[in-house]
Order: sequence, then C-alpha cells, then structure tokens
Amino acid sequence: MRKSGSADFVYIISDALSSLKESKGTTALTSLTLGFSLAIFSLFVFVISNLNGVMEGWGEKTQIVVYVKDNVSSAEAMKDSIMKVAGVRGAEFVSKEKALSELKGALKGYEGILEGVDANPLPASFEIKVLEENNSPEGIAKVVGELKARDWAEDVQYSREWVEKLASFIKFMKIAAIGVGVFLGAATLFIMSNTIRLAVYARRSEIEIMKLVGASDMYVRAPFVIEGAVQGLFGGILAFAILAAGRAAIIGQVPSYLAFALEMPFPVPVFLLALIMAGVVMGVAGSLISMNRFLDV
Amino acid sequence: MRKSGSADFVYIISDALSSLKESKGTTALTSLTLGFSLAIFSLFVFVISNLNGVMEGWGEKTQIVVYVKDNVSSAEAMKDSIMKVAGVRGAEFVSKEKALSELKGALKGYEGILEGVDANPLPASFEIKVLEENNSPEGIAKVVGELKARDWAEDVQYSREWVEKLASFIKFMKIAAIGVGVFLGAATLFIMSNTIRLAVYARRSEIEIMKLVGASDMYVRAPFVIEGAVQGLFGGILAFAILAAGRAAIIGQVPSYLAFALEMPFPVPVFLLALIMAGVVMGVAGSLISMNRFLDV
Amino acid sequence: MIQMFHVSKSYEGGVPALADITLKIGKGEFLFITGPSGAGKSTLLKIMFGSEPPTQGQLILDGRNYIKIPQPELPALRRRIGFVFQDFKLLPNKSVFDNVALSLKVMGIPPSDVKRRVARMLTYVKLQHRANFKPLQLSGGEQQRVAIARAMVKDPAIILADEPTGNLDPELSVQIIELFKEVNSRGTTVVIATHDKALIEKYARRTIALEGGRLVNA
Amino acid sequence: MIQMFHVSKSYEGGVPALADITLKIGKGEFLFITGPSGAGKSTLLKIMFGSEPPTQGQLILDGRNYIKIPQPELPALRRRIGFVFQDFKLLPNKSVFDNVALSLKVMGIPPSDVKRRVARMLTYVKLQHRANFKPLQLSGGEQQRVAIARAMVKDPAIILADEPTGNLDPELSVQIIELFKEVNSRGTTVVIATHDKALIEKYARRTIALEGGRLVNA
Ligand SMILES: Nc1ncnc2c1ncn2[C@@H]1O[C@H](COP(=O)(O)OP(=O)(O)OP(=O)(O)O)[C@@H](O)[C@H]1O
Ligand SMILES: Nc1ncnc2c1ncn2[C@@H]1O[C@H](COP(=O)(O)OP(=O)(O)OP(=O)(O)O)[C@@H](O)[C@H]1O
Ligand SMILES: [Mg+2]
Ligand SMILES: [Mg+2]
Repeated sequence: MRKSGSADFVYIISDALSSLKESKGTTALTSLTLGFSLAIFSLFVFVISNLNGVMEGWGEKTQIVVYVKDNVSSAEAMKDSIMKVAGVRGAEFVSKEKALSELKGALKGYEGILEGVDANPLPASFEIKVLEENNSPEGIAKVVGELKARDWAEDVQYSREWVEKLASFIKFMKIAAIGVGVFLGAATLFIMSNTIRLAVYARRSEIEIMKLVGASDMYVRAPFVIEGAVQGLFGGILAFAILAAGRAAIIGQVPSYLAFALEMPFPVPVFLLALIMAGVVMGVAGSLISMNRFLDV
Repeated sequence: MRKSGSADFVYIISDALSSLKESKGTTALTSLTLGFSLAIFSLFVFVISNLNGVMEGWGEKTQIVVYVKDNVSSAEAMKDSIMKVAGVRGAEFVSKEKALSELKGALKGYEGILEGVDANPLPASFEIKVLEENNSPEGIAKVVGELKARDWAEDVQYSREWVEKLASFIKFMKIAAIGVGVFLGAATLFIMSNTIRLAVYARRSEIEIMKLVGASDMYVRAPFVIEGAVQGLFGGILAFAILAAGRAAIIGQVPSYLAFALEMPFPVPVFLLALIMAGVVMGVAGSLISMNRFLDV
Repeated sequence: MIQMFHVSKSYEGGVPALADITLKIGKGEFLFITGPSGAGKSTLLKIMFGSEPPTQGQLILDGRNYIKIPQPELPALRRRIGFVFQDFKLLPNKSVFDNVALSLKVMGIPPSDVKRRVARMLTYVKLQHRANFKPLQLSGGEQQRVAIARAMVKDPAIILADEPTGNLDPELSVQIIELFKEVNSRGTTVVIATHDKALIEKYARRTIALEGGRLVNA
Repeated sequence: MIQMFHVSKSYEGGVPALADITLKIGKGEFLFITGPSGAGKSTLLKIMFGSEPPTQGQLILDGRNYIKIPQPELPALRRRIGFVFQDFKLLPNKSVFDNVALSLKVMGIPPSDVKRRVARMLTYVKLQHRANFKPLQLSGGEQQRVAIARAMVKDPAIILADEPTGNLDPELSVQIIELFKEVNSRGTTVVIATHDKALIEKYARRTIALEGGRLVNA
C-alpha cells in the first residue's frame, strides 16, 4: 500500500488547472453572472456612499443663529465662549453692517424703502454649525439651551421644523438604504450561489467518478476551488470594468454642481481589490458548498 | 409508416408536465434567480417612476414674476392677457398690499425698519407657472419675451440660473436613469439567460436521446417551453412578493412628506401582471434559445 | 431496403472508421455484423440510422437516395427504425415504462395502446417487475433489455441492434435473439452487430465482417 | 483477503439483491462470479469495494472487520482496489491517457513514472494510438479497455472487474483475461463477474454462481 507521495500537491493543482480549461464554457457563464451581480451590488454601494456625503453636507447647513446685544462683549470673546459649548463645530460672526447690507441685497430694486431709516436697527449675530454627532433634534436643543444662557445673547433662533424634517429624512434614507442593501445583497448572493450550484450540478458525475477512483476529498475539491476563484477574479474585474465604463460614459454629462455624485467613494485600487476579493470569496465558498453534497460516494 | 396521430398534442403536454416534476430542483433554482433579477430591475423602475414625479413637481415650481405698473389695467384683464401667452399654465395675482405684508413677514422682529415708510412702494405682480413642455431655458425665454411686450408690464423677473440648473439636473437624472436602466436590464437579462443556459446544459443528453428516439423538435421543445413559462411565472410572482414585502416593511418608517416616494407607479394588478409577463417571456425565450443548439442530433 | 455505395467515414481528427463500404440489405433480411473492437460496426449502424453522416458515398433507404439525410426528415425516419444503442441511451429521470413508452408516444399512438404494448414488450424481455424503476436502479443487463424493448415496441420496419447481448447471460441472449427472429419472420429487417461467436454460429444467418473499417467478406 | 459473513443487501424500494452471502476469497486467488442478469453480481462487487453498504452481515477486508466502511477510509481502500465498472465510468472531458493516469495521480506517483506506466498499460490493451482521444470518441470496446487499463495500471492488491469483456471480441477477451492472469500470477487477487461461458470454461478457475441474490454453488 503506497502512501501519498510528494507529487500529490503538484497533481492537485495541475489537474485543477486543466479541468478549468475543460469547463471554460460554464466558467465563463458563471464569471459573467458573478460580474453582473457584483456590479449591481456595488453600484448600490457607490450611490449610497455618495448620497451619504450629500446628506452630511445638508447636515452641515443646519444653523443656529445667536443674535447678540449691542456693546456687551467683543466679537472675539463671544466667539471663544461659543466654541466652548459642547457640540459646536464652528461660528461665523455677522456684524450689524453686514446684516444691513444683506437685507438691502434681499430688497434689491426697492432699497428706497429703507431710505427713511437712519440708525441701523439690525443686531449682529453668529451663525453656528454643530458637530455631526449633535445633528439631531435633541443635540441641537442642548446647544441652543447653553447658548441662551450667555448674558450677551439677545435671542437664539433655529428652525426646529427644518432640523426635525432633515433628521427624519436622513433616518428614512438610512432605513431605505439598509433595506435595499439587504435585498440587493441577498439577491446577488442568491443569484451567484444558484449559478454556481447549476454549474456544479452539471458535473456531479465527474465528482462521483473521481471519488470512485480513490481521489481524496481535497483532490476532488481542488478544481472547484480554483474554478470558483477564477470565476470570482474575472467576475470582480468585470464588475469593476462595468462600473468604470458606466462612470466614464456618464461623467461628461454631469453638470459640475452634481459632480460629487460621481466621486469614487474609495480609492480606485481599493475598490477593484474589494470587488475581486468579494468575487473570489463568493466563488470559492459557493463552489465548495455546492459540491459538498456530491462528495459522499 | 404511421403518421402522427391526434394523441400527439396530449403527449407533448403531459410529458412536458411530468418532466417538470423530474426537474423540480433546477426549475426552483432558476425561478429564484429570475425572481430576484426581476425584482432588482423593477425596484429600479419603481424608484425612477417616483423620482420622475418629484422632478415634475419641481418643474412646476419654476416661476416667472411680472411686476405691473400701478393703475394701467385691471387685474382680470391682465390675467386674461397673460393666459393667452403660449406656454403659460397659470398666473396668480399678488396685490401691492399682499407684497407689503409678505415683506413684513420676512422682516419679522424688525418691522420697525418700515415705520418711516408711508406710501406702499411695492408693485403688484403676477406669479406665473409654465406648462411642462415649456419648462426649458428656451421655453421660459419665449414666455418672458412675450410678457415683456405687454404695456402694463413694469418688469419681468425669473431666475435664469435656477431654471438652467433645474433643466440640467433633470437632463442629468434622465441620462443617469437610462444608463443605470440599460445596465440593469442588460445585467438581469444576462443573468437570467445564463442561468437558464446552465440548467439546459445539464440536460443536453436528454435532448439528444429524445431526438434519437424519433421525437420531433416540437416534442423535445415542449418541456423546455413549459418549464420556462413556469419559471417565469414563479419568478414574476416572487419578484412582486419581494417588492411588496419590502414596501410594506418600509412604509411605516416613512415620514409623511416623503410618502410619495413609495407610491405605486402603476395599479397593483398591472404591476403583478407585467412582472409575470416579463418573467414568462424571458423564461420561455431563454429556454428555447438555450436548447436550440442541442437539437441538431 | 438499405443500400450503401462506396461509403467511407472519417471522424474529426482524421480517424478513418469505414472505407469504401458497398452493401445491400434486402427487406426482411436478418444480418449479423461482426468484427474486432474498433472495426467500425457501430459507425456502420449509425450511418444507416442517419445519426452520423458518411464522409463519402451514398445511402439508399427505401428507394430514396441520400448523401446526407436532411435534418427535418430524421424524426420520421427514426420512428421507422428501432435502434438498440451500445451504451443504451436511456433517459435517467424516466421510469422503465416511460422510457419504452416514449418511442410510441412520439408516434402519436393512443394511450391505451401504448399501455398494452409496453406492458407486453416488458414481459417479453422479462422486466415486467421493473416497470417503475429508474435506469440507474437496474443491473447492466436489465438496462440493456430496456433499450431492446424500446427499440422493438414500435414494430419498426428496421431494427438496428448494436451489441444487444453484451451484458446478458447466454440463456437470455438466446431468448432475445429469438425475439428478433420472430419480428424478422413478420417482415422486419434486422441488423445486429455482435461479438458473440456462439450466437452467429447458432443462427447461421448472413454475416458480414469488418476489420479496420473494411468489409472482409460480404 | 476478502471475507463476507451472512451479507444481505436490499436496495431502497425493498428490492432484495443479495441474501445471506458467506464467502471467502484468499489472497492471490482468481475467481469468476457468474449468474443470470440481475442475479446480484455487480452488487456483490460493489459491496467489496465499499461503494454500496450491505444491509446486513459483515465484511472482512485485510483482516479488518467492517459493518460499513467509514467514509474517510474509502480513498485509501480504493487506491488498493482496481475496479472495472460495468458502465466504465470514464471522465468524459479527459483524454484516455488522463483517465488512466488519474488512478496513479491520486496516489501521488511521480509524473515520470505515471507517464511510463500509463503508456505501457495502454499498449497492453492495444490503445496506444488512442491516448489523446476523449471517451466519447471511442468505440464501446475501446472504452471498456480504457476502464480496464485504469483499474490495472496501479498494480492494485485486488482487481474487481464487472463484465470486463462484454464489449470485446473473443480474441481480445482472451488477451484481456491473460492480462488478468498475469497480474494474478504476481500476487494480485482477481475477481471477475462475467456471463461469458466460453471464458469460464477455458480458464477453469474457481467459479461461484449467483441466482436471485443467493449463492448456488461455492
Ligand atoms: N466520435 C468519434 N470521433 C473520433 N473517432 C471515433 C468516433 N467514434 C468512433 N471513432 C473511432 O472509429 C473507429 C470505429 O468505431 P466503432 O464504434 O464504429 O467501432 P466498433 O466496431 O463498434 O467497435 P466496438 O466493438 O468496440 O464497439 C474506432 O477506432 C473509434 O476510435
Ligand atoms: N440502485 C438500485 N436500486 C434498486 N434496485 C437496484 C439497484 N441496483 C440494482 N438493483 C437491483 O438489484 C438486482 C441485482 O442487480 P445487480 O446489478 O447486482 O445484478 P447483476 O448480477 O450485476 O446483473 P447484470 O448481469 O444484468 O449486470 C437487480 O434486480 C436490480 O434491479
Ligand atoms: Mg461498437
Ligand atoms: Mg451487473
């Protein structure tokens, strides 16, 4: 009785590679399906990452305005005091003069209305931005409460309605994105594993024969592992190519103020690598799981 | 030599049905893949239809404002004259008084600024909406040109920037939607046809044997047609179920001002029927095309 | 019934399987084809059946001259010929009954006739107790008998049988050949490719021998 | 070498294929198994090979007692047994050479040895000119010889051959059996299931006969 020799591993790999050549057809079909499925899923990831950016941008615009009493404190001192409030990210001073000129701008063509007005009745103010993590109705309320306690503060205004609407919108978008993401993830996983299962099914008698000739489970599995990896590799590259080509085709059409929508959420090599890795993991796992039940011969 | 008898058709159908039972496994896998693919594609159609609605809503908001000279013509006469301009959909009169009170509202807290002003310096105006088909920079320009020619018109204002931005945004969204739609359509078609091809491939020797026993091409095709139809039927129903379940799960989370995003673009039965028809056509066509090359025995 | 003129066949890859075969098989004849493994027996039968086109030469079936039998005529031709394949070619997902019934169904025979004829045929080949088995649940010889039953059940004008007793014991082989003889006596042309010297000697019918693709006696 | 005690086998669906078989095959023995179609010959061989578990009884292989051979031990066992399957079981996508080489490769034999041994084996079964063909491009008898070559190339301790000459002409059959005799004379245990009375008579070795799953002489 011979024990397995050192040539074992070489055979396992070389046989697996030549079996890959024999099943070019199904491998190609499976690669294409993997590629398209991955492309669909990553198109979604792409869109969501960029939408997230937009939503964060909106979040940044949430502003609190503190109108300040005349001649109580210096602008610098007030700014320092504001920046100390937990949750505040930035504050911009708007002087009385700037407020007036902004009003004039808003009334353009009818500035005459202000002709009789001598003293500037408008107060100076600070426009305040809050940190991302405080950008919720409760977080805003806390900041507003602290600002109101300042003795130089005349009034603190913010649009409760806008804040709440924005918060609920972002929450909804997150839920919808998770929902669609889970669905697309499940769908692509399902599609890929079914495709692999059908391809393996067509080769079940091969598996049986290999086992009957005395091949170890590893020997029988190897071609499927390699095939799965190759399918995943090509699938990942295909998915990347589809997305890159789609982006290239569309990018000239995009008005510049929308260009952010096509920004790559990750660096290109990371994206390509992630797609390939996802493809390979799915291909290998799918092949192994699908073939396992035919091994028991 | 016997000619085909009347029992032919009965056999073709009954054999096809029993062959369906024998290949439950692959039929189920293929149905699932079809279902998920269709669901992905129709999720896209769903989102796009509703986005279209939103974009049309935005379009409606594009306004042209005509400021009118005092005491030249009556409001009714001017409105009639405006409505005669091609491309105008509606016009709303804003009186001098209303304009002033709107300004006061905008200056809330600082109304004092207007205290010295006795005569109302603000003109009356019309806010005008244009028809959908004129909602382009050129269409707007034409309407504006005509309105300027009215002798009672003091000034015509519209935000060229906003109109152009909106138009380019809508154009971009349409291109992006077509791009994504073509990609998703191609991807789902590809996935479905590959899946069917793999399933047929596993049965190629069956086709050969049937032909060798003297079965006509129709006899051999029948099981594949019926299988394709059944796969399409189940696939279509599955796709509908996935979407309906997803919508039901998400609908409670939606803030009311966003409910429009989940409106069904078509009546439910039409939607279901369309999905089933799409599934059946794809299933049958896919099966027939895939098997055809094995018929030549 | 079947005539071949200077028929040659080379498979892709340039393997010459048959060379210059001229052969006449009369209606109602009973013919053995013999010859060593790889001599071209199966190829000769496949050419008569239209499933392999000859590379050269002509084929006359029922007075019609074919160079290559056109695809649309194949189903009608095959319904008239019962072929016992060397590798059986049974449908793995169908029962024994359905495998045999198939060759009647494709001809449009009414269901009650099908039932009766298939049942009788299965009795002839001693498989009545296996009617509901799938081919993979049968022994080799049982599978071979299903293939024989499927070829004979339709009372074909011609039976082409490729090594039909290779998996059968001698007693059963004789019984099967007796079946072939019986349908032959009712007018069916029978051509059997076989290695079984004992059968050929026992029945002493016209026998042609192939070797390396050539007729060595005719 | 191989012992069976009161082995019975019923397939799913309740078909009794073997009943109460007690049998001892010594090391280096040469044994024919015969019996009519469906008698249980293939089933008996499959039980020795571990690819069908017996329903009852015990099996001793190399002094080890099995009720059911455990899955992880099967590869090692199968590398020691050369099995010629009744339906050949060749890999359709691999060449003749690769089909035969496979049973050496799974044992980890070095490539140069594999080449040499496969080439020599193919010469023995007269298939050296078909080394690069795929199984479906071969005649029935050629396929059968590939199956035989694959079983013998690894110099197994035991050869189980199921109807190995069913598709071979008498001359070739004798040559193949001579091959079996030769490896047997070098110590390999050989068990052949066959219908071929001529071979059994010619070689006059120990023969057991099955009928309806029972031993009728032992
Ligand atoms: N599809 C094919 N492609 C290439 N060569 C083939 C093909 N089919 C058969 N051959 C070759 O043609 C020759 C004749 O084959 P055929 O099957 O006719 O032989 P046979 O007389 O039936 O042999 P056997 O008794 O072994 O069945 C063989 O050498 C075989 O290798
Ligand atoms: N997988 C199975 N399921 C059910 N019954 C089976 C199965 N395999 C074999 N049988 C039955 O078991 C019996 C013995 O089969 P076996 O293959 O051992 O016969 P055999 O002696 O090899 O016959 P042959 O000479 O025809 O090959 C047969 O009646 C067969 O129908
Ligand atoms: Mg042959
Ligand atoms: Mg057997």
